[in-house]
Amino acid sequence: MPIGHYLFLSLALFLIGAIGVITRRNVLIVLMSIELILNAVNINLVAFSRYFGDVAGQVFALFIIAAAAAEAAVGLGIIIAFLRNRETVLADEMDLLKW
Amino acid sequence: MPPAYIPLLLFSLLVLAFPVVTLIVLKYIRPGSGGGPTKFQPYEYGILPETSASRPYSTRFYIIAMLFVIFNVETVFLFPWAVLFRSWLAAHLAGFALIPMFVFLGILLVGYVWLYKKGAFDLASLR
Amino acid sequence: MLDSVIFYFFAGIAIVSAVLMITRRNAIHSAIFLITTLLATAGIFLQLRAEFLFISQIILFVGGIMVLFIFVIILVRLDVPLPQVRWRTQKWIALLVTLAVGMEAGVVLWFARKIPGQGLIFPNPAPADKLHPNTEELARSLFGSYLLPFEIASVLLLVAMVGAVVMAKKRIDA
Amino acid sequence: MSPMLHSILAFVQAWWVELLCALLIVLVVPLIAVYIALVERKFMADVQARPDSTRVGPHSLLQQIPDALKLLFKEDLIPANADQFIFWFAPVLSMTAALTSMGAVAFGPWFQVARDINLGLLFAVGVSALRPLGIILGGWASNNHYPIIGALRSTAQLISYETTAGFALVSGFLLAGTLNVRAIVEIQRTDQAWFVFLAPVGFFIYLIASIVETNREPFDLPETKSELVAGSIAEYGGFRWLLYFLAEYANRIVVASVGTTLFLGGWLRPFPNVRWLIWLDAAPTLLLAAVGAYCVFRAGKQPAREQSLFMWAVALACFVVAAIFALAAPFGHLPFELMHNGLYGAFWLLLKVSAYIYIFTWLRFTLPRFRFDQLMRLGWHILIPLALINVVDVGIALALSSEFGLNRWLSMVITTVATLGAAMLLLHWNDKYADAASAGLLADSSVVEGTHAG
Repeated sequence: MPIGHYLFLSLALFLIGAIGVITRRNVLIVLMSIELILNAVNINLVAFSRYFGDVAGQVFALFIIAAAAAEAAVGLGIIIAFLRNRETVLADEMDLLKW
Repeated sequence: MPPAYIPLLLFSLLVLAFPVVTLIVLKYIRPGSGGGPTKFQPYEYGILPETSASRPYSTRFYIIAMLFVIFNVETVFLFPWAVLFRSWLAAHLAGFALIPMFVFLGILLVGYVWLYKKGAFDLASLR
Repeated sequence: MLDSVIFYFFAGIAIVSAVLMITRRNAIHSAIFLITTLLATAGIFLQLRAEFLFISQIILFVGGIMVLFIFVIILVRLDVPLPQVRWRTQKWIALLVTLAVGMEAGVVLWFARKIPGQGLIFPNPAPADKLHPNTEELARSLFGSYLLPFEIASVLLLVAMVGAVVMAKKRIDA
Repeated sequence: MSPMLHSILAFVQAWWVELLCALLIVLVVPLIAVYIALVERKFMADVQARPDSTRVGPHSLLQQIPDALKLLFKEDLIPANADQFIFWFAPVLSMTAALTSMGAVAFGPWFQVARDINLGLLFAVGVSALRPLGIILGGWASNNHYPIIGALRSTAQLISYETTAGFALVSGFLLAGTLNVRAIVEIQRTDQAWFVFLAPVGFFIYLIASIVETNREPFDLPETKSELVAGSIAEYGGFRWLLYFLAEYANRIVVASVGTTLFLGGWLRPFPNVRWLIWLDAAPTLLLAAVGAYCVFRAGKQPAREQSLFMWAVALACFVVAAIFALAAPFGHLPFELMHNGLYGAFWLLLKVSAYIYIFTWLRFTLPRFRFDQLMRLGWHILIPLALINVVDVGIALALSSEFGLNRWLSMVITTVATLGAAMLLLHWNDKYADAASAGLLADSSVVEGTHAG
């Protein structure tokens, strides 16, 4: 099976994630879409690692998962702090840089 | 797919099928039920609930889950280290085996001590 | 043969549940479909012989990050459907732009698949034994060439830990 | 023959042990779970000095069958406000995660679904990580205060101690140097020590974490029947409840098997390298023969004729199985060798797993329940740093014995003493901290309730 199959799958997941980020109002679903995008990137890395026979891609996928964990922790912390002060989770109502 | 995982894949499908099939089959052979709408109210000691269950819960649960995610990443980094440890020792590279992990854990220890002082682990008095 | 069947099985699940994820109105349903996508992706990692990554995807992404998401959804009462009203025009423009970018990347991929020597043609994977004791190989690489990123990852985790606690504990009287 | 059929046949020929094992797990584990529950009831009655049910079958051994049938045919009630899809999905997820993680557990050297996979034990640990999802989704889908509070508490407890268990397992993997189940057990044979003796603190931490992870008393906060009805599964009844129940007992078996494999020598008999203890290899045969002899002895004393016939039948069955065990031993041929190694290994492994689960039950009826904040403090303030220190100390001990030629046992004793000293220090700090915090604690009424408006 040529590597293109994996690349198309990764592209499709990336685009779905991008559409989710752009069109959804609920900030949590936006964050989840970002996780989906990171996941799509991981598929690319692992597929190339398999086809090159080099394990470095998997190491970087592991780092990306760690980064996704950090991102989720901080992002959700921001959402909780925001909710406390503004009582909203809709992206288009988050219109102040500083509150 | 590594070949050793194929039985495992079949096994997980079988395991998934077990509750699903049983639920569906039982739906058709189970005796029917009666009773009015009160029967389907949430069980709260016989008192009808006045509010929806989605009221705000404490954010301390968020702190627990967040710390879990961070520490879990640490665990996952520890597993490959533990697997290679003995082969490093066999090559007499004990310093090389121990020092990177000491640095890794040391950096996180700083965070742990900071959180301890800050009271983040004191999950009972957190607001 | 079997390999491609397994790949298409997992890829189908991943794409369908990803689409469902961004279209659900209830955030918990979205989370469940994201979990399904992540599990299917883990299956694809396994199919690509990245065994350790398969299990870290399950432990970290599904068992860690998604639990955190569901916690927050329940804690901040997002588990009720939200109206999706404003942003009508912006939505269509955004969709159009995204699809254009996607088409572009797809076209590039499609035409590059047959050009030899362009770096995109890998009809067959490398021999399986190159990655064979997967955990050991990954560990050798992680603690060899990528030791510095590994230590920096711990700094990243430290910063995330501190930042998240500061964020969640902050209270401003407005 | 069509090529499709041919390849399927070849596949079955190559993997028949694994497939058979998969089928057996799905069929037998629910039965074992149900009978663990029966043993627990008997044990509880014994501790509380009262008789248990005695009616259905001899010693009410058949009691669980009508109970299970009742649950199967009970009315399937979904509350009106519940989320139908997730209410359906959550117990299935719990059950699937629990049973799938059993695939990596080796019941003896031959009986394992995932034989010689690179991940080995880590597969069982990883798939168990899906457990909190099943609980929290089930609690949320019920749309009721009690299940949601129960689910939040339960998940918080599970995830806190999952990290602890992970660190404790790392200390075992350090000693083994591999994740593969068979290799782990073999190393415990060649090293001439179960890892529980080399990393006692690690095993102790894993034991505590595994009790917490299976929601047993004294850590059964998610259920707390007097406060939260039945925790996250209060709205579940009938077969869905049965699924949660089976998942919980399957989890118990999984954590016990993982602990046994990594720390208690897996399927090795006690002292596998001591020559004069070789008669222990015959223990399963002797044990079965002894049970048979006892049945023959009791058969004459039964009041009714059916009862004595039943005893004769049990004795006969015991003798036949013992004869199979005994006859399998001397032959070196493959089917006999498989049966011999497999059955003997399975015997010792299951004996150890049963002992492990028995400890769970024992603690359940002897210790009072922890409070939620006590549980969290034990995990985050004491066990997690202690587990990390333990990992570092085990690493140092291994390095000491390989680099400086120190005796392995001496270095282990030194580092274990160091770990215990660290534990004392942590406890001391925590006591001081708790004293300082207790004044504020008592003023806060939300502590015990478990919820507080953010």
